[in-house]
Amino acid sequence: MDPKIVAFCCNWCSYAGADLAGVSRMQYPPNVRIIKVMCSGRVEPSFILRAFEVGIDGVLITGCHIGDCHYVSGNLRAEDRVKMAKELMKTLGLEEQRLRLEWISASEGEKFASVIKEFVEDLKSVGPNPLGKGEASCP
Amino acid sequence: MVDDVLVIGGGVAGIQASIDLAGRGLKVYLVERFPSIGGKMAQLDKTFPTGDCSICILAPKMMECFSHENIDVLTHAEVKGVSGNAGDFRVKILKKPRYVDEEKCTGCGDCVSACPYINLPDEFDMALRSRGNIFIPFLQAVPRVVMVDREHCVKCGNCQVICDAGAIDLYQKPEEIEIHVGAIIVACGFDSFDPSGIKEYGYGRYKNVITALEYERLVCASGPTGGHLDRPSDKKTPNSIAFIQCVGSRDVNHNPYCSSVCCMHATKEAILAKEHYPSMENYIFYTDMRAFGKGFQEYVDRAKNEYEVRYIRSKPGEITEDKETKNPVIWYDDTVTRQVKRLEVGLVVLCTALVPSKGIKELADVLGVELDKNRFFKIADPLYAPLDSSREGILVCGYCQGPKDIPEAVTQAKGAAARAAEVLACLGA
Amino acid sequence: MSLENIVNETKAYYCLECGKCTGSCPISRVNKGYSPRLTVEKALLGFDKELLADGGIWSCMTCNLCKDRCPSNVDYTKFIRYARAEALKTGYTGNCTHGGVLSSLMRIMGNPNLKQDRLGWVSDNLKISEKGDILYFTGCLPYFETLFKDIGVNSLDIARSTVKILNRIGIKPVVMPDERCCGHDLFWTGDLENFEKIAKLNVGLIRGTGAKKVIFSCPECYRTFKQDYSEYVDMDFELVHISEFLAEKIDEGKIDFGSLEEDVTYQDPCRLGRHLGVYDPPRKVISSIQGIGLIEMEHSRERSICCGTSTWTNCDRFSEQIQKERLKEAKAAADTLITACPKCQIHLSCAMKSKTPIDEVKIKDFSVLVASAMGLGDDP
Amino acid sequence: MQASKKVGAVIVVGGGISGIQASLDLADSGFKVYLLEKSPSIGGVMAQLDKTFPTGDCSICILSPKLVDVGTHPNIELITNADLTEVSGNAGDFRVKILKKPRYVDEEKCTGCGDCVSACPYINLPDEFDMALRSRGNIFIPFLQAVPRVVMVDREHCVKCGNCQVICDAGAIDLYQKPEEIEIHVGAIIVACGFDSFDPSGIKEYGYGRYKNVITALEYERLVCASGPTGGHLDRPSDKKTPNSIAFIQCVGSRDVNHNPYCSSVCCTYAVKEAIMTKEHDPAIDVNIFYMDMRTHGKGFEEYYNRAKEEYGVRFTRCRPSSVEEIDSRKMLIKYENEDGKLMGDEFDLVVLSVGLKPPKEVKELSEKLGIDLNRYGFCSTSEYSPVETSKQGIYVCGAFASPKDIPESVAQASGAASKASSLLSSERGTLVVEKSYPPEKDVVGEDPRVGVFICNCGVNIGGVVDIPEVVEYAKSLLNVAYVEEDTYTCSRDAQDRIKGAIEEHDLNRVVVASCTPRTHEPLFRSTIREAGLNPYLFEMANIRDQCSWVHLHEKAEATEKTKDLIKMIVAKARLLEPLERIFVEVTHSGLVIGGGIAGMTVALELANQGYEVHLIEKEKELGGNLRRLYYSLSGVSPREHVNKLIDAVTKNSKIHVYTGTNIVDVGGYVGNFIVKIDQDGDEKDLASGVIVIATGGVEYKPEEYLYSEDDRVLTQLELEEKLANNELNAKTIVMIQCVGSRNEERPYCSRVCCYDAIKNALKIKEKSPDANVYVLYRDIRTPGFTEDYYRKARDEGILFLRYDEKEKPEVTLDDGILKVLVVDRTLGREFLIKPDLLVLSAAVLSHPGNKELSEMLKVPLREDGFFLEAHVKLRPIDFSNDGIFLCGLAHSPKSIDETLSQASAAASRAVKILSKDRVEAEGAVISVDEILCRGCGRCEEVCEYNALELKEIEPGRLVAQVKKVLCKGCGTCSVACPSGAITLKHFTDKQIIAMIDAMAGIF
Repeated sequence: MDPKIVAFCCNWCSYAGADLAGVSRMQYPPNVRIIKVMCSGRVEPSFILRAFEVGIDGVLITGCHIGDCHYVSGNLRAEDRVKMAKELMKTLGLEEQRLRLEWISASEGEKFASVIKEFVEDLKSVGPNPLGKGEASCP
Repeated sequence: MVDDVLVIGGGVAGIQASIDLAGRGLKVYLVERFPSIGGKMAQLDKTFPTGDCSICILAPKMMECFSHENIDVLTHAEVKGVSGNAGDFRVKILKKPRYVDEEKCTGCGDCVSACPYINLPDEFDMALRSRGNIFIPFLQAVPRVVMVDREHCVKCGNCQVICDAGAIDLYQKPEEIEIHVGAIIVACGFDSFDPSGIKEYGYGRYKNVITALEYERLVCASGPTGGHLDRPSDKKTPNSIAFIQCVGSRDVNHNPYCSSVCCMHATKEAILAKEHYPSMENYIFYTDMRAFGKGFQEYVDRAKNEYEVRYIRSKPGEITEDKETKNPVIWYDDTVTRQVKRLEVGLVVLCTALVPSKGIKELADVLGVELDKNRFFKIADPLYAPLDSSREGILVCGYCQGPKDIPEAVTQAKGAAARAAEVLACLGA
Repeated sequence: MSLENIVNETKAYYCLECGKCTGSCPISRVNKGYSPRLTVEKALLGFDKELLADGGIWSCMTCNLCKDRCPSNVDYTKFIRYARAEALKTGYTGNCTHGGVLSSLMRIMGNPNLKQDRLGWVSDNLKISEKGDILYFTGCLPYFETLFKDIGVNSLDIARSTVKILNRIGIKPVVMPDERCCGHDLFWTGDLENFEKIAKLNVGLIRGTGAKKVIFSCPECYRTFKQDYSEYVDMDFELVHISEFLAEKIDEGKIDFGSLEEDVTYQDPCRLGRHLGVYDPPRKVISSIQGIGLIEMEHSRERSICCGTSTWTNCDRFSEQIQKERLKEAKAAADTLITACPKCQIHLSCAMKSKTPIDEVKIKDFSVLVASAMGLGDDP
Repeated sequence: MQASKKVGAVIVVGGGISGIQASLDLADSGFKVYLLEKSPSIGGVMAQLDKTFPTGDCSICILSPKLVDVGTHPNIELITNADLTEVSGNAGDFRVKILKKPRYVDEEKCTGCGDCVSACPYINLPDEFDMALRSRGNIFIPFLQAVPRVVMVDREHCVKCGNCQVICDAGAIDLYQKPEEIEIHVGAIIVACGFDSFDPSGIKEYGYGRYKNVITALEYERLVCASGPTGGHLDRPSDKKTPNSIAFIQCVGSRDVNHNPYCSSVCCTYAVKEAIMTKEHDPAIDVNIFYMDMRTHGKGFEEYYNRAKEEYGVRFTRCRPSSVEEIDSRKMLIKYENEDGKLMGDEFDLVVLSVGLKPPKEVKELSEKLGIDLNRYGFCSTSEYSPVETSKQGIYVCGAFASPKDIPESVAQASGAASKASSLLSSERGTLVVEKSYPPEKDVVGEDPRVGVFICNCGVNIGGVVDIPEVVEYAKSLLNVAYVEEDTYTCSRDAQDRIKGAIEEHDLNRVVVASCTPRTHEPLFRSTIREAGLNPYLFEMANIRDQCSWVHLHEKAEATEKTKDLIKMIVAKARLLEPLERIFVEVTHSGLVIGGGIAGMTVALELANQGYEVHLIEKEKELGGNLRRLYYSLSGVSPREHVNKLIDAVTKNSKIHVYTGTNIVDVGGYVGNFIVKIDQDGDEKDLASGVIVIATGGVEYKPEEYLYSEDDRVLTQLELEEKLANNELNAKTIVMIQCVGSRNEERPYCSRVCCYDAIKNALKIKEKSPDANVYVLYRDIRTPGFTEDYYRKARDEGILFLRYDEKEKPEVTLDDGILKVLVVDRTLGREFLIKPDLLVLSAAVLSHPGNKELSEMLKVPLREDGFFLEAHVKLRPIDFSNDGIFLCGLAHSPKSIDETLSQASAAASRAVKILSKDRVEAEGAVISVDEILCRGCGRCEEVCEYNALELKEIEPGRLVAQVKKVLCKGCGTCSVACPSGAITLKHFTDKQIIAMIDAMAGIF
């Protein structure tokens, strides 16, 4: 079963990078669904856990390079939160590679494509989300 | 078949029943646990709704009862056994030693002032003052005979020396006697519920939180403060009092029944407090204002309008204390304005429930009668035999068979007396 | 369960509207908009929709103050729990704190095919075993450590201290590698479906270790096992809180708690105190430490005030006011406050970070206090 | 002589970064702008750069938002692929004739989908944008992010095979399109036609054009650029292999009397940048820069140069290579004379020539048409004190066409020119601009969501991959979806009308468009649904082209499934969308300038000229600042005189309220509504202003080294100038030491003005006493641009320049009264002892000590060296991230007088952009704080970079976070930091995002 990936892309850099990959017709696997957020600093640890809870195999968070953040320090906050999320995942027994944080600028379309390809391969080797098709009942 | 009657409990009901029976020419034995008759009514300051001084209207009856030739008053005594059945009961009575010869003691009280150890809590005054090892139960005690608290008495002998009548005998022995009666009337009254179990109200932790009965003693002229409302913490007169109803009553965790008298009692005390101290602010926290007796509602209306007593429909959640002023602070949900409020007052009076007196279970077993689920005496039939217990020949009246106020208790006492006479008459025929 | 059944189940119809519950409720005292009495009133008069949509039902701390004091014995706490389950079905929830990461974690732990790796904190000098009579249930401590170390609370110290104490008295407790959250918050926010899964999972795991007695350091786990699991799964092992276990040991004379020169005061956790009636064992253990001064707060034992927030929902300005009030009361008693529940420690420590002037109180967990008094040191 | 009736419009010639910035400033200040660009797309040379220095930002990332702004601005009319033919009239009323060269494509119809480009069979023409490193077809898009995004036909080579016409559904291609002449009527002209880079083939010895592996710096940029011909792989032209050693040769065509004697100012720093990019790409590559003087004088450039040396290991060799030869067609041999005079020959795989800047080739006729003078180098002639004014009134200049400069200076000059034009035409402000009006908004609160889904085929781009009909059926099955429509081009004009119709007909209260990227098309669709009476925030886009069909061309089934998922996720979010009200803030129409030096006074005058009240605050007792101590300037006019002229203009101007001897006590409020509390010797006053401009200037460093305070024969340059002015100089031998206190550990920056002052004073000394011996001990002589002439003049006058190494500083000793200076001359490598009568130290320029306190009050950041930190080094040099506060002059960093003046008028222009409006609109999707849930823990305040959140004590002992919606930028970081969930970021709430995650996982 193909791994399913949800990607949180920041509007100013990585979302534009993804667009550029499209404009340049760089092909990458269709496993990813992109959710646009204004800044990587907007991604809550609960979004990451919710994704795994409902059976998604991989979470990708992309933001501007350090120092490039449109909101100055949003990406630094994202780093702290991903660090915490990884600690929780480690205790939960979820493989750490299921969560990735990448800095992708608006002109790095190719990097975006290669990150997706790499991530899909990683997830294939790690296997499907052990939590299976989540049946969480309440929001 | 014997015409004599045993009356257990020397409160107002017991006294009234004895007087009525004696009036009919019947021989009455009146057994009272406490060294004096008078019961709880003696401890009250005033009675509602008239506001008469309680002891004033009780003392004459006590004297009449004590001095009646047909009535043998056995104080400081307990019923130990009953055998036989209606018309022919054999009753064992244990007369516990007073260590004072009732005959000789004139009640002059010299011995009381001679006793050097004044550090025991005075039961009558709800431990608001202390008494010596030898003491008179209360001023108007009947019989007006002192009693020695042998347990704490160190036998220094001062009282013996002082007593001209030579009435004090520290080695007096208990005496068991047996009497033969045709009918028994039980009127052993009630006790006041101990609210320390309700931790949230802080009784026992905060000095200025007292029970209704303690309040009675405080404001009673013969009480520990000579009638001055001096609150326990700093002996000053508070400028506001809050009476809290249903403490332990209408509460399934304590006593599910309604004690019937507290609402009126609080209103009475509030009015009297206003009379004594015109600037006093009085609050009554109630759930339902139960002024159902004759003249009661008007009494409550007067309290509201003339005496500015403020009635708050709420049962407080918690009482804390202001550390400096020691003023109790009441946290309550005013169910009319639907707001949680805080009220600081000088004194809090907990109108506690009135519960069956201690030892009622043992007495019931001795008498072979049953108790109801609230541990009052079970009555045979509320409509047709409201005064008969579950055993023929034994009658119950007053608070010990269910909550009621004084007029009802007296009415039932007279009823019980008549019923006893009727029983004897039927058996006799 | 419709609101009508809830009223019957909890005997809410006995309510005399005397107001004693609202008068006692710490939330109502600060939050004018919340009143247990009016909530029951709405249920009685059939305002179902309005009640289920009212966010207030998620502010209740389920601390049992009102339930214990209600003259008509209305079980308001159970009433709230049922109301929340019903509200959840119609799509209403409370305001989840921390972005809802906690409830997400718990639901994940309800998933049978999860394989956790949660024993990272067990260093070499902590002796635990796979099988055995005595089992120590650690609940969510590893996750709390990750989430709350930034406010200076190391929840795993509780686990380490507890194991050290047990080791000291010769016990190598079983600590399960894949133990799940006890599901307390799922139960109390009405997610019974996931709660049932977690209950069965946990009991199955415990049975697998052959444990006869399960020791809890967290009162919420203790109460959940003791009172809420039985409806879903039966258990053939004893349940005991660490304070009770140590108190027994004092009677058997088996334990010496060393000494500690410090004045402390004790916060009764609602679940341990009012819910389970365990007041004395913790006090007994604490006061058996030589040199320690245990001073009671104004509100303690049955009158103890809750730490302000429950089930990670509606942690708002009112909870903060309650917490600050509680810290002031603790400060008046002593400089150190002993908590016996990881959540009390977290919530009160967080309140201390408030920007408004606050009473500085050292907050220390019960097991950590005992371990340090016994000189078991704080090396991990 | 002013024209009778002024016109409230301006034409900007040249669509590079300067032209773009000038157009945006003017269009936002109430003027109609015509932006004329000769090539098919605006963007200029900056669009061709990969990265920019000194931050290493990706150039197109920071440029394309500005391109989109210009492309969608209602008051800017873009005229591309057109030339200016004739200009008549004068200041305030010009008539300009323009020849629109044919594109052979109808700009209205073309959607830039690019189908025609792939259909054209002839792909063999050199792509100009990619410096001919790749080839393009006859029909092409200039570059990926081109604005306007319209194709162009290279009619010359086109064989009219018709493939493109067939494929183009929009029918936009018209191969017989005719050129068209139009005439426009404007009040002012701004010339920003940029520069051409020097063609090095003329320098035969470097072999450009002969050897494949000798390329220019701009070609190198395209090579390393990710969207370039090699996709960012550094493949050298000859064998497409990655070189493992590269040489950069500086001053190719600059500082060379045979080509261009001036210094092109930017090549040193861009060489360092390209070296760093290479090292970041692959640290193993050996990079060597051959230079004469490392002129990294701009803000942050010296630290950038040091990092290249120390961190990246770039090698720097001081010499000018004599020749470049290719040996056995693999290696390039560079011959040069090293410092010790030995002839060296190093081999490299690639040689990059740092070519200089020269005026554009057609500038000759352009200047004649405009009637403006050029200077001797063919650049536009300007003066030191009016850097943006040309010789003709009403025509202004900015950018590299005025003089070679880098991007931040060009941007500043562009705003400066805009400000001059705005002053000229301030009476006509707002006359020709159009303000879009919309119908009243429908109230949708409480209604059940009724979502309209519009799915785009984008011609073949989406439809060719995704099975659109299947997706349409699927969309219809989704909960709350009331209407689904499929279009070939949802972004086309007619599709907008269909959307508005559908909203009416089906009473839709949410709209979802599944098409391309919201980054370019969201504003368009939002204004469409606003025209149908829907709040613009009830709209979301699903990116099913750039992030789906285009990237899964060969996986049609998966792409279709993915499209369904993406639409399902966006509909899940749409259900929870709420209407957001747009926040407007009233503007106080007055400005406040801090600092009464030349910068502050210039800003004050420009604002006053445009009719605004100005409060000018000066700490000292009188105005003038540092320039009062400067008597001479190399361009002739004395700074002192110019400052005095400014002082009396300021004092006479009724609109300028001067407060001397005054300190700022406190600053409150926000953009449009600042309240500044000032203290004028004792009495405090509150001043209201819409904007604040910081012009606090700098101070001279009092040297601790070289016995400065121990001997009165040791002076600083300013003290020397004072002596020269009062003719008190009677010294025979004078030694000057450069870089005193600059470019060291403590102050790693270059103070920029000391080389200029040293040469000026040295020339003045020679003028007063020709036989004096003047020695200048220097590390690098930094006289960028045309000031290079004075450096040559100084050498001409016999002033001796000795270069010392940073590690072997000159030693100044005093034995029995004789001052001795011992220096090791790097060129000869020998010690040199001089006994000067006078020792002059070129002391550093320090930031003003008051900056620290001021920065705290204004809540704007400082760099460690105390100069202010602007919003963006490159494109927003005089702005801060907080709106309404601007910066100019030495407070920004050490700079020359003309740069200060450009920045000053630029600050004025940015200020007018706000002051010219009655209301300033703020971002709608901002945060809201639930005051019940907020516990006042302050964690949000800590993470907010814009001070949009502040803890307020609304009741005693109770703090609550309150948001100033105007300042909130909507990043949402605080809502994650908030533990109690009190903060919601509108339009990106937790519930909305969780709903998208659940939708993706098929939960509901």
